[in-house]
Amino acid sequence: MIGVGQLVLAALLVPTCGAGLIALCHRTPDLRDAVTVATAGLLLWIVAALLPGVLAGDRPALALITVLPGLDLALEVESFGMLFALLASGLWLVTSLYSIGYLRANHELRQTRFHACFALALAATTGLAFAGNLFTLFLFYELLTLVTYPLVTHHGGDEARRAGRTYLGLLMGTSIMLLLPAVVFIAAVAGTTDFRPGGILAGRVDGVALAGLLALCVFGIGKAALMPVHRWLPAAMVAPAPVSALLHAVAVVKAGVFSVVKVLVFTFGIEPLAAAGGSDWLVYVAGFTIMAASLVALNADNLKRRLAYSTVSQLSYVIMSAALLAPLSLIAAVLHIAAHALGKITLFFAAGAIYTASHKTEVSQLDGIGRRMPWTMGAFAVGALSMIGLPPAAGFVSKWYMLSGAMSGPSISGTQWVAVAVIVGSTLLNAGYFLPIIFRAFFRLPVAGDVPAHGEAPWPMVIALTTTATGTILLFFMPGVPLALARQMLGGG
Amino acid sequence: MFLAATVALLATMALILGRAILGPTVFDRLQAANSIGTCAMLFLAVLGFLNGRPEFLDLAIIYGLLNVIGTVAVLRYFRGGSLVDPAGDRGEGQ
Amino acid sequence: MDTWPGADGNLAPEPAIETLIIEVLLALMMVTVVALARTRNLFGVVVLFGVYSFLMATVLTVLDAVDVAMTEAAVGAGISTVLFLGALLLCRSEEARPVHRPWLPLLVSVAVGGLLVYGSLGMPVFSDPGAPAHRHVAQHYLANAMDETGAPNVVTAVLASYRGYDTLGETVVVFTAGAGVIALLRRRPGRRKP
Amino acid sequence: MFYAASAGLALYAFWLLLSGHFEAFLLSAGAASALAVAWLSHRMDLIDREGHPVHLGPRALLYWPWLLAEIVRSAWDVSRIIVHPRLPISPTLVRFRPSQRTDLGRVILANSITLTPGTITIEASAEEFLVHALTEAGADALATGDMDRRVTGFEGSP
Amino acid sequence: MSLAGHFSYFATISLMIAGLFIVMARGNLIKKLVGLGIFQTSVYLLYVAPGKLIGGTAPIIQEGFAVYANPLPHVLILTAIVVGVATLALGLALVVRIREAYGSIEEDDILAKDRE
Amino acid sequence: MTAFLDALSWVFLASGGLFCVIGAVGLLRMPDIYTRVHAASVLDTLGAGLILLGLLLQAGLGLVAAKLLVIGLLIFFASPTATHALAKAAWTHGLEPMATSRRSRP
Amino acid sequence: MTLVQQLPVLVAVVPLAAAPVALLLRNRHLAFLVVLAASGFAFGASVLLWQQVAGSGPVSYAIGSWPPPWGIEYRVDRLASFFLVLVSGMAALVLSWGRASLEAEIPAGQHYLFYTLFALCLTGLLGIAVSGDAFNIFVFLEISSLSTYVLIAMGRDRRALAASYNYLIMGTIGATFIVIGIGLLYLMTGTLNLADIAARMPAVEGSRPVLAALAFLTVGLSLKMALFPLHQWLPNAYTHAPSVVSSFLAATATKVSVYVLLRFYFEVFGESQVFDRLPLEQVMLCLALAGMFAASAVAIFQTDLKRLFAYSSVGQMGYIILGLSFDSVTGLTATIVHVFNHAITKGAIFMLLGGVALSMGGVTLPRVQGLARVMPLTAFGLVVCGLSLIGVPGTAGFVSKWYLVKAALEGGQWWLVFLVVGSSLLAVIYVWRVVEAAYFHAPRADLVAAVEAPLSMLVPAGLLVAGTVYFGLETTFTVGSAAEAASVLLGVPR
Amino acid sequence: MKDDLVLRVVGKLLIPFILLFGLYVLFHGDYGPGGGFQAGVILAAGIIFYALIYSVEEARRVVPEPLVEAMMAVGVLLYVTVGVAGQVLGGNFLDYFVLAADPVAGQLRGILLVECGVAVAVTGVMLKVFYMFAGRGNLDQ
Ligand code: NA
Ligand code: NA
Repeated sequence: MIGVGQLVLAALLVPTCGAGLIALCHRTPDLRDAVTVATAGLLLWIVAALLPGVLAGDRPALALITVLPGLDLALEVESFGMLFALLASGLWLVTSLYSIGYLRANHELRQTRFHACFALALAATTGLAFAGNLFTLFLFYELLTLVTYPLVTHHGGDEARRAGRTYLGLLMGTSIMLLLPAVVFIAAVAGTTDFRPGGILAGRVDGVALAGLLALCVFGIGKAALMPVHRWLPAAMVAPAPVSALLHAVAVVKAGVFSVVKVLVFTFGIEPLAAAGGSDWLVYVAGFTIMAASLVALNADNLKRRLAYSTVSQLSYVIMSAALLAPLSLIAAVLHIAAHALGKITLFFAAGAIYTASHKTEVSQLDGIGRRMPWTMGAFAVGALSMIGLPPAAGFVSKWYMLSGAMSGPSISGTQWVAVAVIVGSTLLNAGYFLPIIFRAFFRLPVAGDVPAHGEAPWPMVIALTTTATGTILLFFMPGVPLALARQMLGGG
Repeated sequence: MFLAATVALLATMALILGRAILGPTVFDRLQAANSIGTCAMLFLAVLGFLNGRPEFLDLAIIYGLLNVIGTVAVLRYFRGGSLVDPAGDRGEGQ
Repeated sequence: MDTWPGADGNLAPEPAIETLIIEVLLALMMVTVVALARTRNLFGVVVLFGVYSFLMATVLTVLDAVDVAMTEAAVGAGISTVLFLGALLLCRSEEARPVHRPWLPLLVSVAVGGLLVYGSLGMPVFSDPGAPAHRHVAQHYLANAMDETGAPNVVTAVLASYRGYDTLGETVVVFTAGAGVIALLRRRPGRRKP
Repeated sequence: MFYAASAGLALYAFWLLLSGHFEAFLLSAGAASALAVAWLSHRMDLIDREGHPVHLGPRALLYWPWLLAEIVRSAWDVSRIIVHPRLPISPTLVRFRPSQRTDLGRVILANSITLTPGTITIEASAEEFLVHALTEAGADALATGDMDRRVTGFEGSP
Repeated sequence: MSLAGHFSYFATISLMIAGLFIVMARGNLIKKLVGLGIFQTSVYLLYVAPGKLIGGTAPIIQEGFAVYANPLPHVLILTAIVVGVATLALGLALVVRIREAYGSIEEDDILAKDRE
Repeated sequence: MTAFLDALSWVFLASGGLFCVIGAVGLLRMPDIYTRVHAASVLDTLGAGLILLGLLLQAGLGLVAAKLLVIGLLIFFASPTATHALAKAAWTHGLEPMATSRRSRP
Repeated sequence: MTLVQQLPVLVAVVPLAAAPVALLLRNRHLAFLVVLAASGFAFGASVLLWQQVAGSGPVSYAIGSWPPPWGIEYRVDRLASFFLVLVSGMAALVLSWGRASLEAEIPAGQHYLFYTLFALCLTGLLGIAVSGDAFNIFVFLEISSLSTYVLIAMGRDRRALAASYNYLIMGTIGATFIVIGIGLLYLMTGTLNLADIAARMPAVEGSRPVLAALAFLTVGLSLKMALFPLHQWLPNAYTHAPSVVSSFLAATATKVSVYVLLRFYFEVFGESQVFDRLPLEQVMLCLALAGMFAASAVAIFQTDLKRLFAYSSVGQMGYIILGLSFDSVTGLTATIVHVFNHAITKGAIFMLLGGVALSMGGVTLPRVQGLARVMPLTAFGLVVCGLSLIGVPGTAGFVSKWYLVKAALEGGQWWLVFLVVGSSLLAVIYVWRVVEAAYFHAPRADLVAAVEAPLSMLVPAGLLVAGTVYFGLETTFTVGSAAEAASVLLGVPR
Repeated sequence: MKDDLVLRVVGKLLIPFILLFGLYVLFHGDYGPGGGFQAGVILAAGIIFYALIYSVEEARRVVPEPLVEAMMAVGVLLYVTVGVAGQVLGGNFLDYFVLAADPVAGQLRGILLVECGVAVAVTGVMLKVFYMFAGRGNLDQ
């Protein structure tokens, strides 16, 4: 029988080997695509197989190598990582379906490289989700940056390469300049980088040093796109839609916020941090990011750009509520990761479908498109609702927890009031930049004769986006599993 | 008693060095070098007596040999080019 | 040789003369070097370099380093001259007029000199028999080399036996130069860049 | 063969002259060295009447003292010129045809001229000698051909 | 610690400065090697001079002498001389090759040609 | 006898040194390469010869005397050869002597 | 005397003897075999010595049976055996790798000379590592230097000649400085045996000549190790030398100078004299940082890859010296480990570049575009080594940098962590330029048909690349030896 | 300068003595200044003198290049052999004590052999270097 430890390892190896297989099958596209889907399915199965145990309180762990004393490559599956892995692997299956349709419909070049890198990105994400310590997390974090670079620059050409350099430069630059020293400091101070409930820095670092260290981590994790290290995200929008969908709704950006929350909870520890007030500043920074990014999104005409800035602001929701450190707001953070993932991937899928079907990229071009692509725009509407935080979409649940968290506690501090104000204000802004799209799509007439008639995008894409839209709604009604995992994270800690 | 010769030879070397520096042609320098070699050889011989160690005479012989070999070598290799040092302005050759 | 030199006062009658000779010769060498630096005809330079070597060898003789003097004469005035000439035959024999103001080299070389001056100010006075260099290993060689190796020339004894391995290394250095020059100058048919 | 043998002997004599250590090893090393050098010199074609002029031996005793006297006299003359405030020189080039029958003889003449201060041989060949004299007097002395005749006598038969 | 007592050091140092200066300041490759040679030979004095004992004699053991110069620096410097001439031979061989390849032995010309 | 030899050798050494200096002065004073060579040969012959003679008197018969003889012979053979080679090279390189007159003997 | 007892001297003498034999043979195949065998022997001997030293402590060997300090002593301790293994191992690998590359770069008639000089270079480096005598170190340093000059000049381009000449001048100045330093030491202590000098050091500690000696040795060795700003000779030399030579030099030559510096600093002068009397800590820190940043920054703008990585070497030397400047066991460990790790990484890189040069006719960035397409294994190897240069965990480069920052933190210089990672960022940039050219460009039209280097080159290079990863994960040998050696050097019991 | 009468004849006279002097310096290194290296240089200088006077070609005929190249190697190998002989005979590398029954005699033997090795190598190298430079130029034209 396969032990749980091997299962964890398999979660890493399956997409890695899948990437190899995909590369080997580059001459037979059908087989290659089949391998892609099979790998995704297998990964999901493996991750799902881990779920019951984790829900039951198991913490499957696997020590790989001790690089140096105090620095090991180790994997450990805890509830938060479980949730993230589940999310990523589940959505990968959907996305692989979608991207097969997208790539074929758009006659993209280098499809093999695309799928292989995609699989590798998933391997990195899974590794990041299951990282047993900060050091391992850092490794997979960097790996994720590297393997997604070819995806971002998929189109080739100077513009893509320039964007790719921004992507790589900002992500690697921040992680090396800031996160790596933080890892070093933490390892030096604590003698280990293990993720432990309650953190490892308690009693070792406090005051300004703690806040500073947190700043190193938070800004070092550039994937969380906190301003001012967010610029890579809009730049990366040169990537094909499936890339934006999976990576910039799920894998990469969520890896960022996942890492931030993970570090907050398991390295710094909520209680020491709260006691030192070390994360108050983060609430303000995240709040500012939410508002500023929303304002930019409001003014963006390019659909993907608008989505990108929306992502920037949504990520900061996660960070802001995590930084509040209240139990409810942490649950909100975890839930929002899931909710936003489902919602945003739907939106990106929709954007890709629109592009595939009509080659439209700007919001102003979308008049009446809902009539031609009802499924797509229906799903888009669901995603948008989730972003705004309206029922019956998952975003409502997380925002609800968010507000509750912000207003929880014996007395509401000024910081908390600011958070509340940001959530309320930004919700209005969210509505301000999403609702007009839906309005245009469904209630405006298309400008006559500007585009040849078109229907929906190819069926795999439509299936994919309806699936995620359904997921968004399902999560509203059945937030059980994520909620349980989030509670477990806190309960254990 | 060897002092006189020693001093005289040192003075000789100093004077010849003047020619070696003034040039102006390579041949002047070479002649000066050759003479300095001879002086050095004599000097070594005298020095041997001054110190009571005649081992120096072997050295003097070597000096003599190298002196002639060196001179012949320079002449053998000297090819065209400018005879007079370009920095010098006392050229009378050419 | 159980008494240490200097202790029994076996000094030649005119110790001041030796110092004087050394100083005059060194002064001549300094003059030669200055002339050499200013000479731009390279044949002249080579000739002056030969003069310099002869003077150096003479100084070394006065300093009682007869083996070194012999070698320096043979190498400096003999082989080096031939080598320089061999190279000059194949090159231009004249140095271009320097165009740069050599402040940095001047600064560096003076700094190096300054460092040495700094160092030498703490060194034992010239010809001090009590200096560490004269004791210990050197003293051992002078006292025992003759008995242990049978060679009256202590330099040879040390060179070929006590420190024979250095001399092997030295031979290998020469060999390296030989092999290197072959590698560099062996004619190769038709492979040269213009 | 005669010349080779005598060259070997001369070399060995040279060795003994230099060595001053008469131990078995050094004596035999000297012999071996002399032999080796003689052999190498033979290979180099150095050992013949020219390179190893033993046949001149006795007559050298006559020629050399005369040459020495010549040298001393002209050195004295040249020295006086050098220290003379006005430096009374009158450089002169002399060409003449040497009367020697062998190269060795001509070389002896050339070197004798050069060795004598005040005159230097610039070119020496069977046909013509070119001599630079410091003074006209020196040139005149040379022109008398005294040295030329003595060298020819010294040189003996070819 | 008299100045005269250190004259040999100072003279040595002057030679060294001059040698080093020629190496660094001169652009002619052969002249540089000459400078290098002077620089190296000046070191010989640095070693040998302190080994000298006034009134002493060369370190060849002989009846009637008791004061000998220090033989060890001589040994070391013999090696150094050999190293020096080996370096010179290689340096000159390089210069010859450079002259053939570049047509010049002036540093400036060579740099200019490399920049082409 | 030794006193006489000592005195004689001193005379030789001193006068040899004097001729060396004279030769050097000549080397400096003379106007062109050919005339300078003449001055140098004073040094090579009389200067060197006298000094070697003075030393020879000091050395007595033996190894040292033999070596002094070798040195003397070396100078005797090598010095004119080198001088001749030098003068000839200067001549072939076209260095004109400042000759006042030329003459030739048949 | 058993053979094993003779190993300390044989490890250097066997390659030494191989050189004249190779010259006598005048046949490139035989010469290759002889020199390869000698290198192999040296490697075997080094490993045996390493084991022996690790097991039963330092070995002393009196050459000529003259007891030190009268005679020359060979001394093998942890540090020496570590370097022996590194140098001889690299030599054997580079040699077996280099045959094919040599065929392309050096005319066949020169090959036996190449092997002769290579053996000499190896002899010099090994001799330095085992020698316990100050002047003997200089002699062997010169053997290696002189042979190196020629090896560099054997490059195809005429610029190899100019580079070699420059190196000759600067190297000789450096060597002369070293001689001056050794001479001053001798004048003050009367001995040349390192241990003996050390024993006599207390009597003259802090005196002016000793301090001057320290300065001269430092400058001389810095020249030889190409410490910024005395590195000018290195980029051209590495760029224009034949690939085999670049690989070997990059892996060994400058490293051995570091070794000598360590020996002198910690065994002869003593830590307190070096770091307490003089502000060498600060000087080295500044030079190290300047090198790390300036050289890496210059590397970014290079288009010739050999040159790029040569500048990178100068930058990496900064890390090596940085570790030294901490004057702590951890810092020294970092220095020694980085010497080793950087050696194998750079060795691998230059080997891979040699393969590229062979297949694609050059290693400029425009030329290697699309490298991953035509030479995927080579490109991958380059990426792995690049990661090691950056110091990415899982590669050897990480381990040494980790110890560096650890040493910085131990010394309370936490801000250095930022500088170390900051300079790594520069490494990221120049490595990335290579990766971008290799992976994200199409190959030039005329080079599409290029193929991987022959197996004889891929395997040794691959071994080193694997080593780069292996020593990033398994650190017992490197860190173990280095930490042991470092604590011995500093006199700290472990 | 082949055509120069004086040089040709005086060279004939001098060269054998130069060579012998070289060997003298080699064998008397124990007693006075000199030794293998100096001997090697003088021997080489003698032959170079020969080459300068007659011609490099002539010198190459007398002392052929392959021989010279072999001398370079043989000299070093001779040295190494003496060293290894010490090891084979039960001592350390370059241990001369074991080369003869009497340690001092062994030392003298070792020193002599080693000096010979040096002399051979140095002569070889100096000549080879000279040949290489001369071969590059056109000294004989
Ligand atoms: Na000797
Ligand atoms: Na005359």
